[in-house]
Amino acid sequence: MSEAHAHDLPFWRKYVFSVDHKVIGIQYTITAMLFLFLGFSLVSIMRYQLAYPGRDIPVIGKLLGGSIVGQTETGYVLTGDGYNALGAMHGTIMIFLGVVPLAVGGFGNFVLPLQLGAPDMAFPKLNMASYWSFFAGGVVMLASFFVKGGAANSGWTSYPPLADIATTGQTMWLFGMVLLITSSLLGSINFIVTTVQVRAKGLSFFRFPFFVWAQLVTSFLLLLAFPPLEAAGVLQLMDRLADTSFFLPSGLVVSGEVQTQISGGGSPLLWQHLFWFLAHPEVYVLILPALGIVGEVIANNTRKPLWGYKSLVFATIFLGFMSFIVWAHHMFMTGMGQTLSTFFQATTMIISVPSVIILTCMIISLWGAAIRYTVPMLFALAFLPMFAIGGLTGLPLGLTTSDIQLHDTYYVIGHFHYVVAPGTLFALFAGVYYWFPKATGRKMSDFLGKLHFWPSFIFINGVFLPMFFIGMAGVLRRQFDQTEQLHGAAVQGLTVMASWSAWLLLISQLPFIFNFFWSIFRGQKVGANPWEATTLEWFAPSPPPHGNFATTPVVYCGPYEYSVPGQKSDFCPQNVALEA
Amino acid sequence: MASSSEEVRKHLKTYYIVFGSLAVLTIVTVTVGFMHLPIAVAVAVAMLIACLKGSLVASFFMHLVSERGIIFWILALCVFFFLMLLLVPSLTFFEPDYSDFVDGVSGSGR
Amino acid sequence: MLAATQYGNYGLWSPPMVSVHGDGVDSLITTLHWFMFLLFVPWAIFFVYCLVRFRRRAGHTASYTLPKAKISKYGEIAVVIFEVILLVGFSVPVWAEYRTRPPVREDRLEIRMVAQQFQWNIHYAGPDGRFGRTSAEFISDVNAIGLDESDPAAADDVQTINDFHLPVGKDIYVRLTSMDVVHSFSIPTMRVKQDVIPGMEIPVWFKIKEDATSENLRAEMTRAYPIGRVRWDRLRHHIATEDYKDRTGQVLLAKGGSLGGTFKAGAELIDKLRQAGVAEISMQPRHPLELVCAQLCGNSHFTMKAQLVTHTPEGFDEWIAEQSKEVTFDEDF
Amino acid sequence: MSTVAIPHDIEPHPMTGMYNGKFGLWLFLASEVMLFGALFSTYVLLRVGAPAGTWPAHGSEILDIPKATFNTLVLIGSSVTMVLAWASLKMNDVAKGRLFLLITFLLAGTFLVVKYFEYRDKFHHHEVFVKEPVLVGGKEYMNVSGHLTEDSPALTRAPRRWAFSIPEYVLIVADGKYAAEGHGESGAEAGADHGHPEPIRIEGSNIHRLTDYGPWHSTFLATYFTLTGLHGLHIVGGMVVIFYLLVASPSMWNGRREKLINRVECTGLYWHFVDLVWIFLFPVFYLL
Repeated sequence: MSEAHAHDLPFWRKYVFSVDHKVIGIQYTITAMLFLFLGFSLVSIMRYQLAYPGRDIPVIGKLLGGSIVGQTETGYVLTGDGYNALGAMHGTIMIFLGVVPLAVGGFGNFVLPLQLGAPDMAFPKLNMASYWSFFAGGVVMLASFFVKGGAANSGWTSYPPLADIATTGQTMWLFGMVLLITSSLLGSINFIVTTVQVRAKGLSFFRFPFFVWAQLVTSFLLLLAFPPLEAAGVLQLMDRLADTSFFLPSGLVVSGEVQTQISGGGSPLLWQHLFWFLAHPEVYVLILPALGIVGEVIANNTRKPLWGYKSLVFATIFLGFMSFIVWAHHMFMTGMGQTLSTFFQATTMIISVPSVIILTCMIISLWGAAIRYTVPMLFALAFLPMFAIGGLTGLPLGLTTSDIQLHDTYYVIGHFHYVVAPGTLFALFAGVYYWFPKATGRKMSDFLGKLHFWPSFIFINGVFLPMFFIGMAGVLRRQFDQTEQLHGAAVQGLTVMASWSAWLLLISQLPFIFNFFWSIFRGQKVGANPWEATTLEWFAPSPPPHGNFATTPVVYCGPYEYSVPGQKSDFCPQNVALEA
Repeated sequence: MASSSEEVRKHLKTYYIVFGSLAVLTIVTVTVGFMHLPIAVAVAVAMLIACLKGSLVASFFMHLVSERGIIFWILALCVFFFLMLLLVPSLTFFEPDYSDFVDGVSGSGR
Repeated sequence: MLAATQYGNYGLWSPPMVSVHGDGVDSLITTLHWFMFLLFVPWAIFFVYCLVRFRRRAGHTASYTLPKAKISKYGEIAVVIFEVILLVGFSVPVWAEYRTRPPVREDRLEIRMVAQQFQWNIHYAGPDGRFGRTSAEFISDVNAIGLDESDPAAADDVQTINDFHLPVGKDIYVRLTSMDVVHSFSIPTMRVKQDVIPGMEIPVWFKIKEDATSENLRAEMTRAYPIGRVRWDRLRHHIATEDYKDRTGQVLLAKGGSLGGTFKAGAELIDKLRQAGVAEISMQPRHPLELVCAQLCGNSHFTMKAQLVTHTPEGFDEWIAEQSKEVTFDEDF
Repeated sequence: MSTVAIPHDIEPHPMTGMYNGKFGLWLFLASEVMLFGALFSTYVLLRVGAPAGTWPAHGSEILDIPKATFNTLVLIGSSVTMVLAWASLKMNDVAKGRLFLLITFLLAGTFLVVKYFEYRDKFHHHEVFVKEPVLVGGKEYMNVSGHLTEDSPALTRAPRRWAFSIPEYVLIVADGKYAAEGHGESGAEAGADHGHPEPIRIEGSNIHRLTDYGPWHSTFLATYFTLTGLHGLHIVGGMVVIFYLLVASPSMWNGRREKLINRVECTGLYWHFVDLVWIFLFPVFYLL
């Protein structure tokens, strides 16, 4: 109720089991960033095997040991299962424990109620439960590395029957996923109710900042797409723990043994449908909040309204809806007939249209601007071409005919990494730099920010650009050693280049890590609105107290009233009526 | 939404009627179930009765009749996605006709 | 001798292409990439132009309103039209050919392919064109597909492991099944990919271009590699086309020999060749075509490949006849 | 409790006509629709794609319809008592409201007890799949289902598997239920002329597979156990909440009454949904 009351809380209630959306948002942000770093570290080890197959992993090889790294005559080398486990867990950690918790759990929790002028989330306790469910899911996933047989190693897609017969790590993966899904459901219910019911007076739907729209659509995706995966997870758990045969057909022969003790009669394709029913919307769960952040940062730093705000909103809603009916384009190679393949090719082409509209609106917003090259703006601007490359390279994968050659090759890896790594991750960095002053009252160092941006920008392209060529050459993903195959050996040089870029990219994150912690304590102190922004979050004190706003804000105008002619400053806050 | 206690009192009778209808429909569906109708008819009748019962529960017990549109739209979205989830996999399962082999011998046919 | 570029070589862009329908796949991929290039480059130029022209500087302010930009609408419509063309004009017809119009029974060579962790079991019907019965109860180390020897149709059947022989210029129809997990039948050089799903039998069909026999391809892919750029990783599946000797006349790398089985052995050999003053070595792939698995199927997934040998139709018949004369279960593999 | 006053925590929002909790609960139910929807899809796809003879033609071949019909009525009854509990509270009658909540709780308990007996029966019912046909009532079958007599050797489950390790022999009293196609005989007919109380001896060497009617028996039972089990967990969850309301209602009644009424209403919404799921589960598994 009162501020004083909140300050009376013991430490563990205030910062650990907190119900304050800002604390939860920061908890999410920090946990998710740790997971992102872990996910990146995992892939750095994989990249050594890819670049120098079968050779001794220097320095850390000996430390890893266990089920991931085995000792051979050439030294400490990744095992096949270890490689697959790293691959599966890299995907899982990056998506479910890194990007989504950061984009939705972190930024959504911290920024959304502030932008809505709300004192907190609609259900603060559910919000806390959501974070701790996520945390528990993360712990289960991490613990799976230490069980017999190592972590899940059937790919992040966990296709049965392989996943049905995999080691214990897969069971833990499934339990972890159930926890993460629960967390997402709690979070998304909270976001939707907060957005619709707890917004400030005067903040009608078309006065929402674009970020709010992005989070709202994302929440609906999480709410409706995750349950089928939960169902699939339960079914796979039953297969693994109760010997059912949901995904196992009759007459399986595993390692030369006829499986007579299972009933059979299931279908491996069933899993793929249930899985991709989630996993395609999940792509938009990864990208929409990023678009939201980029929209905010661009509007703020171009000092003009976003061009085509309504088109942006409708395109986002349409994108969200369409994302539910394109999923089978991940399954073109399962032997699909003409009708279905045409349907899914068509929906896939249709879904590219709103993406094009969004990108067009963003780039036309630059026209007539007065661009401030702040660090968040650099990341947001870099996002645009990277996202464009990611989007364009989706085209050949969305058409069955070209997909025949490119399906499951590095081209796919390049494509979706361009969307989520230089795409979403750059947007998330923009968000961290942009809202850091709101969370701490201090700005992150500009110099270190630029030192972070430029090498990251160069090396991230160094990692993923070669992948299009590697994929074009036909090299398949999830290959422990691509030189085992003739076409893989031919482009091994590019793989080496990608690996070195990845390691340099890892080093390029050091300025950020230093900057982040240094700026919490030593960063330049700034006021409530250092970016001269218009949206409501900037009119709460920095950092905002429990309950956020000193007086409940009332909204008078749209979200991006920058450089309005005839006004005395170049920005008109939402909670201040425009001068006549 | 019924708010005052008088309005609620008027609803009490509805609740008992709905309860009675649900019980009767349950008996009907069981009886029909034992008549061994052709499978298509049996499915149609059973699903029809189930939908009827379901809408009674949703409309009156869950007061959906007196809610605003927003819930309908969200539920309609769910129903649409559910139908997609039902229809699309069945098409991938059954559309391709591969009965074109030289001889019907196969190690593990479906 | 064939023209050097007829089927292409392994390198930076698409791998060699030897199937008939593959031309359609490749032309779509090429067209798409031109389309992407044409979209991206003007977009990028506009982007960079904006970044420079509309930077914040003294005397420049942002404009609140913007004249209605029709260009975006035109751009979007153009994208849509182009996508429709790609879909209807390129993708759907090729896919129809690839997926829904199997070659007629009489003219095609039918082959059964039974995938298992981590090998391809290939079952040929033999000269009589009829497959013998298979059943799980007969599965053994030497009979991976479980062929019933008592079935008369099985008498001339041929089964091989990871040794895939095909005739050129003939419709090939492969019936795919899997014994354990999901695999994927992928021949990158033929633009063929099809998941192999346990519990289902899925066919895939294609035709190899005339002349694309292993022999011709091997000749076409022969290259001279300057010794300084020879890496074992790159050329581990290649063989030398002539003898390379050191100064004493001892053969370091014999014709038909490879650089060795491991990175270490390869590096040593390359070193010796360099010291012996060999300037370049002429090499060709041992098996120019491969069948690989494109769906993660376990810890040795990457080793699941079959050498693909293409014969002239006559050569193929000879090969089949010879194989079926031997004991039914080929002990070589 | 450190709480900030959240708008529309109790009074409805003018746009949606709902307070936060109710809106949130409806959203939760929407996700539940997708969860059970996916599982229903699974049922339909597995059933339509089932290899011949692996799916019972009619649920009654395996499942116990009288028990389930009774349970359906119990659950419908609990739904009406739930809505009456809310109505009583609305009419300021807290004693009656609590009474109805208590009845709802007890009915839910009844449902679970009946369900327990249904499940238990399945685990005491076996099926033997044989390599060479066996004679049952003069006809040859490739599988025999029924109850093992006490003279049969004790069964053990192989390590980490739910399947039984195959014993020396089994003595089974065939009940004809769900005998899938044998040599020229359809299972449904076999069910009609059961009544062979003589136990049949089947040697271990002839046994291909021996199983009870647990989830591992067939995809039909797998879907049955998964869906009814998940539904049962929802019942348990509902019971926990109702129990909490029963215990806490007097103090909440003395505090903010709307809060209690809202909570009962939300619990009711959830409870009716659980009822609604059962309304579909019942015909799908038992009657088709």
